Amino acid sequence: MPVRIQTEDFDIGREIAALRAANTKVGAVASFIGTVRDVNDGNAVATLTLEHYPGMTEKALEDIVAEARSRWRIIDATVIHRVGELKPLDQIVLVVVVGEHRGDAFAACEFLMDYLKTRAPFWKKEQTPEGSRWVDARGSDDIAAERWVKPKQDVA
Amino acid sequence: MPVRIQTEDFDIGREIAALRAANTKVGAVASFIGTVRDVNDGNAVATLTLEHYPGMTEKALEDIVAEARSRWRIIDATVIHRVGELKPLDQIVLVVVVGEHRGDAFAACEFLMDYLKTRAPFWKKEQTPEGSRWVDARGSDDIAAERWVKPKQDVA
Amino acid sequence: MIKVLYFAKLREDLGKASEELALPGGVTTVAGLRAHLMARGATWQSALEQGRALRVAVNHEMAEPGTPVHAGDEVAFFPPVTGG
Amino acid sequence: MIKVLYFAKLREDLGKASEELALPGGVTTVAGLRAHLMARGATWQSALEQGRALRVAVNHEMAEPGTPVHAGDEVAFFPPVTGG
Repeated sequence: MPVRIQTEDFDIGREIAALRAANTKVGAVASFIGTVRDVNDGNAVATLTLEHYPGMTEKALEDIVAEARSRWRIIDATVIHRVGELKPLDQIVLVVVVGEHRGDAFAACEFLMDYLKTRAPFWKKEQTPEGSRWVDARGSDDIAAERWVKPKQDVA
Repeated sequence: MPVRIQTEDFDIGREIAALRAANTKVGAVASFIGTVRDVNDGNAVATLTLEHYPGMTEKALEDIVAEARSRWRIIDATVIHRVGELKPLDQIVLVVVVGEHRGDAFAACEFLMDYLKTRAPFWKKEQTPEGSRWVDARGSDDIAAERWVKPKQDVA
Repeated sequence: MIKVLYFAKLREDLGKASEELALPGGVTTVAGLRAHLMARGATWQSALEQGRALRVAVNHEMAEPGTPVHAGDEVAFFPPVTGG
Repeated sequence: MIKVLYFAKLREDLGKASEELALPGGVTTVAGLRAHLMARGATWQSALEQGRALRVAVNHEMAEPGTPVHAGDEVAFFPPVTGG
């Protein structure tokens, strides 16, 4: 399964090994891990709670992976996103893309993260010493995702 | 040490953990592994021998890491390149970049690989059933590296 | 009947995670359903009147104000996503 | 004296990994040293006459034909790199 939503932690080495074992043509492995920082907007973060929309989340991530496969020459990909309670320094998200060559693997990996950030239904709530608050969406994430939008084709 | 040339294999999980342990501000970990494919230009590859230029290799890689640090807002980076005899499916090269945000980490990681491919003094020789041959440099690697060349600044 | 879901801050503001309701007469789109829910009172009015900061999905696909809503659909209202 | 190194296919073609030699009279640049080495005979001529497919480093830095060469320098000749 290329897409997993789980409360448990993940191991990048094991996930890369699984993708590589399935295909000996792999020459390039691009990956990304997002982690909980211990400071956000200047406030110390005690814990983070990740809520999601079961059913839609899996579909959204599978659609994003299918889109990456259609745009770049890649061999396979894994996306893991954790939900529930997380602490500072915990891992949140993992994207691994394997391909024959590095250019397509890098592009697809960055695309998956940018689209996941703006299209997959996850929400973060921070618990700080001053109380809890929902994390605001970042304009920079919308800008990052916009880069990948293809110009609309004219239909003749 | 951010740059290592070694005959031994490496463990991406351990390298990421070391970089993260050194800095709690990390929110983004971008990484790349290059591996030995079992086919190159249509020929089965038995083993690969990696030669390098001791002394210059370390300097070239350190210069590339310093250049990445000057261009992007990253926290730290590790580059490991293996030399000596390698078999199909072996890992060859690892680049890990940690930063606060993913855009800079991704860009620096891809830049490090592109520059390493064209500027670090390593040479690959393949042993195939038909004999051994030095691997030709790829024009696509020069093109990939060219993307990062800044236009020369006019000095007023 | 349709199923309506609320997530994150919206769920907290409304004190409700989901409900089933008969598709109200005259409601044929996302915009129509939103207007119908806002008419429930001040809490609903302010929670759903967040302008562009509100997102809607119909049957697990991101939707627009003009997206049709039919009996049997699952419609979800939520704030902009913040995963990753 | 200067130290001259040869790598990869060039090392094999020349049958030599390194040598120390007195900086030849009149040689002040990479291009001058290359011409001096090519004058050693057919093997050297063909190995070093690979046009742009030859790379040169002086003291561990990539060099151009016009890069100066001084006594005490380490000069390396090699094919385009193929690591990564």
